[in-house]
Amino acid sequence: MKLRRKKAFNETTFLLTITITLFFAMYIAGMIVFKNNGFARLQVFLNLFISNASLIVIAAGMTVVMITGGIDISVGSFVAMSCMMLAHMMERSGYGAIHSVLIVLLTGIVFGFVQGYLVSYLKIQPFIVTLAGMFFARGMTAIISQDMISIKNPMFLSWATHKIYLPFGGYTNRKGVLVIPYIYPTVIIALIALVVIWALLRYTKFGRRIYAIGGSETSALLMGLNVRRTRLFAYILDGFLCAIGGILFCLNTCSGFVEQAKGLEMEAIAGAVIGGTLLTGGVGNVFGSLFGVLIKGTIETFITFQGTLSSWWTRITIAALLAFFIILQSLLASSKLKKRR
Amino acid sequence: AQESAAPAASDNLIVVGYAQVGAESDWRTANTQSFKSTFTEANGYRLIFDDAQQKQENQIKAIRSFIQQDVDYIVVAPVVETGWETVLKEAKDAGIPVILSDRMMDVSDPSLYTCWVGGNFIKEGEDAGKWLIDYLKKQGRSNEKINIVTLQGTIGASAQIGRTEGFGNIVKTQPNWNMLAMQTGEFTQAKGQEVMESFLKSYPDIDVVVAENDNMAFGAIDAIKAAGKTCGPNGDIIIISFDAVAAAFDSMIAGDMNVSVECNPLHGPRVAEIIQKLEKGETVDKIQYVVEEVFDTSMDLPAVKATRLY
Amino acid sequence: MNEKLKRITHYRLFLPLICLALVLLVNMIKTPTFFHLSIKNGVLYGYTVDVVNRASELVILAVGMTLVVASSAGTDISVGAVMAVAGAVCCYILSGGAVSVNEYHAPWILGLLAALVAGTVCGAWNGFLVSRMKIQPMVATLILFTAGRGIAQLITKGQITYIRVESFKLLGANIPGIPLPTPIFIAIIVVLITSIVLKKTALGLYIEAVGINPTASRNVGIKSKQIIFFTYTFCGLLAGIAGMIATSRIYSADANNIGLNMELDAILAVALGGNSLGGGKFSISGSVIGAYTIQALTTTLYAMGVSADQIPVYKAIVVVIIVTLQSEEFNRYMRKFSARFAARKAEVAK
Amino acid sequence: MEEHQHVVLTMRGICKSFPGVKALQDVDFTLRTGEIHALMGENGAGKSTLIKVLTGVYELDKGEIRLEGIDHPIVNRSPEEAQSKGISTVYQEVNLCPNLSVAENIYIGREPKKFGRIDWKTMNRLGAELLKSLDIDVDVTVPLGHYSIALQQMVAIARAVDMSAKVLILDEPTSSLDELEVEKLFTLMRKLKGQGVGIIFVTHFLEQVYEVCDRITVLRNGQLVGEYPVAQLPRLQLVAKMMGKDFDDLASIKSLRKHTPAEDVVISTERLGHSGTIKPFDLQIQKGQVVGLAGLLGSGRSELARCIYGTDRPDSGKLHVDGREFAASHPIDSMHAGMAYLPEDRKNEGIIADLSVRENIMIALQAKRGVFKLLSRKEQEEFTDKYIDLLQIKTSDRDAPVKSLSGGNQQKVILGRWLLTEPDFFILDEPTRGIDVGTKTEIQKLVLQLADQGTSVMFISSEIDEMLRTCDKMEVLRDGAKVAELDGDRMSQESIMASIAGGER
Ligand SMILES: Nc1ncnc2c1ncn2[C@@H]1O[C@H](COP(=O)(O)OP(=O)(O)OP(=O)(O)O)[C@@H](O)[C@H]1O
Ligand SMILES: Nc1ncnc2c1ncn2[C@@H]1O[C@H](COP(=O)(O)OP(=O)(O)OP(=O)(O)O)[C@@H](O)[C@H]1O
Ligand SMILES: [Mg+2]
Ligand SMILES: [Mg+2]
Repeated sequence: MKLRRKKAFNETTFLLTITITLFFAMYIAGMIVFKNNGFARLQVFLNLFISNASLIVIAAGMTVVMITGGIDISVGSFVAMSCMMLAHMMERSGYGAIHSVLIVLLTGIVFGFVQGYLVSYLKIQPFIVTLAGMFFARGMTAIISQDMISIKNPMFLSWATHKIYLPFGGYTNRKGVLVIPYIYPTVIIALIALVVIWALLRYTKFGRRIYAIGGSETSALLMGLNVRRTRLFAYILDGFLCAIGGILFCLNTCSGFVEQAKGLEMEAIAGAVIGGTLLTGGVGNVFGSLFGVLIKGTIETFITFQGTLSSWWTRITIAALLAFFIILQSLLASSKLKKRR
Repeated sequence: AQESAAPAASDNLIVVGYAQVGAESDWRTANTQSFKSTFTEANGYRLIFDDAQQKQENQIKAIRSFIQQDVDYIVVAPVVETGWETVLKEAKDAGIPVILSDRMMDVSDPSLYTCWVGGNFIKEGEDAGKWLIDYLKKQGRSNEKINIVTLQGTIGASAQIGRTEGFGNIVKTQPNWNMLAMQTGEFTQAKGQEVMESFLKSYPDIDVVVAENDNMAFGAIDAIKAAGKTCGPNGDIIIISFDAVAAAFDSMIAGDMNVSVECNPLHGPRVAEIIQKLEKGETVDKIQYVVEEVFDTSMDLPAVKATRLY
Repeated sequence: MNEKLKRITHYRLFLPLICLALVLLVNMIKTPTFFHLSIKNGVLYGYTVDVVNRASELVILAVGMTLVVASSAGTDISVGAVMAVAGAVCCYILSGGAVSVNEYHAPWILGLLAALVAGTVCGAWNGFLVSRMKIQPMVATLILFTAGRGIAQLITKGQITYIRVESFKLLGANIPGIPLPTPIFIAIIVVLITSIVLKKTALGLYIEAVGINPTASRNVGIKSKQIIFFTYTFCGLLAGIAGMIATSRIYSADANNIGLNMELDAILAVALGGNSLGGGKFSISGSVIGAYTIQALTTTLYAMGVSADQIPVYKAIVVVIIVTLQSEEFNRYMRKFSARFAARKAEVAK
Repeated sequence: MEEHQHVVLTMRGICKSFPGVKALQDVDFTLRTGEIHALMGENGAGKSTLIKVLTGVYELDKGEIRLEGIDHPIVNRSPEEAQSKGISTVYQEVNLCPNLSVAENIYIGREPKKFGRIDWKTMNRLGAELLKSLDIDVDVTVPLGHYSIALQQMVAIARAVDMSAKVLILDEPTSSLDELEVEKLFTLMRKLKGQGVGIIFVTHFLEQVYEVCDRITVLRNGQLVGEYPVAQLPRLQLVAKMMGKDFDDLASIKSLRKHTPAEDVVISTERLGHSGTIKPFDLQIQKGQVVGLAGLLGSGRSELARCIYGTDRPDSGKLHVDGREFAASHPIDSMHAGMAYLPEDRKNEGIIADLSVRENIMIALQAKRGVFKLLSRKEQEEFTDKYIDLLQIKTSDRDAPVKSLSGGNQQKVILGRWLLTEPDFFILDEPTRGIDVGTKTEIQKLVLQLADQGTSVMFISSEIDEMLRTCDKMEVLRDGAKVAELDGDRMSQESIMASIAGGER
């Protein structure tokens, strides 16, 4: 039969294109507006990655669970718990850096397993499970220690402060010091994790099942996919990524305390959504989330470069830019969809 | 690196990047205001202000951004004491001196920052304790058993740690003082009230409430009144508080609060002084306390309040 | 007898009620004074009064949140921030912009109305984004979640604005001569009015229909977008009311702390009440019970002297236990398990 | 032939009950290799339930299932397990993932791999080839949700067929297909049969049963009526067995019509169009007239209906209702103008799954009355009972959630919903899809009754017979444009087919 088909295009790719285009538009706008303040320097761009390395990994994990139609709001607290564990183990309990890191990774897997079990096998709503997870991890952080612990473990610090210099883009600042662009190992780890997750989602059965159950859980079940196990693994993967994220976060801040990483979950969710992931599941891409995070980072960089905003204006401006972006994205998407109809 | 400081930018202003915690309290707002009114173009400065919304990550980002913006000095009021190694090293590598305000930083290498300006929380706590000794002596209750409860600040905050420790130092010297309970009221009035309500039900005879900031004290006062008790100089319960913001003076004048130990937020001028010295190439003291007083109801409070800026 | 028991256990609110009872039972054992009531200054006084009193804002928010969840299968995470905005607007009007006043600069009712309008406007903005712009609820409300406290601070210029007038405290404390705190009554009134409206009109049905299947609802003539818009606006209004209570309790606008983290508790209350966060069928009474359960838990932990920043751990454990007990899947496992157990026992008996 | 057929699947004493309903009681079923076995029964007889018990979607309460080559009774705990044992299924409602590409939907769970990773190229190529062999030419890389239900149904079939199982189950696969596609499906089924696959086939089209099936098992009210070779069970008897009573033949329906339509035009369109789907269209419907829309899949029949009703907004032309120009901004406007619309996509646009039967029935009338005039509980129950009775809706309770009803009964609920609003103009898009013969006749009668009472009806169906029986006038569509308007004697199977096929007329 001859079939008339609605114009071939794919929401995911489309939203991703919007996001990437808007990101570059925004960044270039920043270079023009703040051209006298050094916004165009390579290091400013690299700082986006340095400061957001952990968020990139966490947003990737968030993307995975969001594709299944779930959500994980425990990530911020979990990061705090990871940092506290690292700090406490290395500074108070005499563990080595490597052991501590491995234990945190394991904890991430266990944490993901428990949350995943509750979500997939007991069918409790993800929001509630991870809300409990959020409370639990934050409270546990306080139970481990109510102090602020600085990490002074030499090995850990050497990881944290090991600059990897780039061979180009250096400049001399006003103090006459030659500043050479650099990144930290955290950035490389984050990017590797991102690529691995991307490949996992695209090229493995597990990855495709995640999309399938997000698209329609009943259908996936009736098509003979093991929905529960897939979802469980998605949360385990998320837990593992959160642990990596926690470690990267700790490499950036080198300390543990109760209030750490508050609200990180919202940043991760915002990053994923701006990157074109649907909270309803089935649609999403980790690279989208990467750009979502970078967009948020760029907005924040604008604010620091602006440099005169008071606290309230900072919040309002961030929200306004966020609103602008979300609404623009929604308008573009819906006008495109209309054309399709 | 300070000698090599290049002459200021074309407009000859000294560029200062200030990474503030947020605007979580009146104290903080007064502190910000102090910086904004000191580092004006008229005074020869350009201030780049960044508000971290109470998040350390944001402050780290801000410091990195200051480095890229080629500021002459970085001033940080750290959200927390820990975790600054990496980014301070970046500032040092770029040759930019860092001045700390309000809270300390816990770093392995003290040369990472130039100096620190702030109040002495432990001393504040001790001052409060000493005030109580005097006050009880005046009332002739020195040998009575005194039951105390403490509304702590947000656990882990420097102010909470310092004030708890300072007051604790005095408690240890007074065998007749009995610390019934300590619970955090998270520096807010509402939580202070809620926790105080709970204290009042569990402990029928409380003599002294130590609230680690004024807001929690206000909440505690409300809870006490609601429970049918009285507080203040003429009441059943003695209220000791910290910060001495304007509202605390109102409360003392109204006879609800006994004492408030000042925590001076006006760090701006002090930091400006330091920067001037550094510009001239002089060395500065590593630790610089700001002056702090104790205000209680025995003073002419309306007159004192009129002279205060916050 | 057995039939009757079954009927009771199948009653929708059975589990939420059991949970509340359990929390209270723990109290009875752990803190014997928990149920003591006494009269002080003509006012009822005791832990239980505190629970009911302190839960008022949460109850009010939970009502609005229930409707939002039911109609849009999404949550409004901005309610806490909206409370702060409402409080700030009110205090700004009443103080005329000063930091602390001892008398009103404008009639009290004007401040109240302004606060409610502010809440409603915020809700309408969320509703607009969700219903018209088709933005996912959590993301749409993320905007006000981020901006709300900023707006509130902008209004109060970053300072805590005090209204030191006795009558201002009435909304959050006791009206002289009435033995219970005012918030309790406000919460009851909100719950009653909402339930009556939902019962006496088709609104409840519409909300459920839209939450379950917006396309089909549209086809049968329900204006899905309007309904969703309405629930968000109403949720905003209720957040405004809750904000007024919270403000009145501390007779000041504290932009940073009013309603802090309340959104999470409100969502939790909805879920503990046995409502699905996936939209559709809902029960207001369930959410209300959920809200009281959460507050009872918090007060209990305070009474037991648990440190505030460790409280979340216990809260998490209790929440997980409660939702697990409520989960159908879990009950299925249990039934299967007990059937197998019975079978084995029968075998052994043979 | 019978001799070298052996049994591939037996089900013995199968019981399954849901709260309030005994969906299956002691049902036996036997499937042999290389046979097409029809599973017949009225709506709610338990056909889908039997299948779902077999494939592990539902847990069975009692009974025994045996599969060839396994020497102990099997229990499938999940569709995954059933699939791994060689049972592949197309379920009643299209059950695929709309967000995945067409090719993925076919291959998910068994993707072709290369170097341990999914080989997209091969998958897309295989998918395209497979669909090509069914004569379907689509872009397999596009998300499935972009295609019509019919196409989705074909993809689901392709998926099940391609898994080349021992047992293939097709639960009403033909309900949304047109005749050409049904033919293609049958060719395919015969081929598989030749390869020795046992096929279970559920349908409400009796002709189809007699065309392809070898054996029939009849269920009634969850109980087994019997198993018969097709040759020994003539049509009328089959229907009698399904319904448990004798059945008056379909052919006589048209004679029920008493009145001819009045002259006054109720609905007329003037070059009504919607870019991309329907070209400017002129149509007139008189009071009490039944107008049929004929055409192939995707010819734009549903689109036209949607434009008239106002779920989609036409972007050119005019619509007149009772002579006055009318533009609906929301379906509620159309409802106030006296329209009613039964959509073709029951699952997504019709039922409100979690609401009860009662609420689903009363909701349209309620919406018409407005939010403040709530129907009293008593009225609601009266109305509900009336339509449960009138349409013989099988439900345990008027307050049972509508999602617990069988597919056909859900359709009746929606029908009842609209009848309750007493419309002047009723748009029925595939109203008989998934409905058993008995009820089908009832619905056809109902349509004629409505017309007699002065209601105008727009009737869309893939079954030309059915339309011939009920319609006064037929509009034939092709590619969104009207190619013929037939009435009276010019209306016949041949003339319609000819118009659809595109002969010059
Ligand atoms: N999940 C369920 N919960 C409760 N009752 C159910 C459920 N599924 C089916 N039923 C009931 O079981 C009976 C048999 O339904 P089933 O879907 O098997 O019918 P069917 O023969 O496939 O009908 P149709 O031809 O309409 O598809 C019906 O009365 C239906 O209401
Ligand atoms: N095979 C197809 N491929 C892509 N899009 C299609 C296909 N068939 C229909 N559509 C689209 O689906 C929508 C519905 O078509 P429509 O339902 O009006 O046709 P129809 O004649 O009613 O067919 P059906 O018998 O499937 O109901 C239209 O937007 C049409 O463009
Ligand atoms: Mg069926
Ligand atoms: Mg159609």
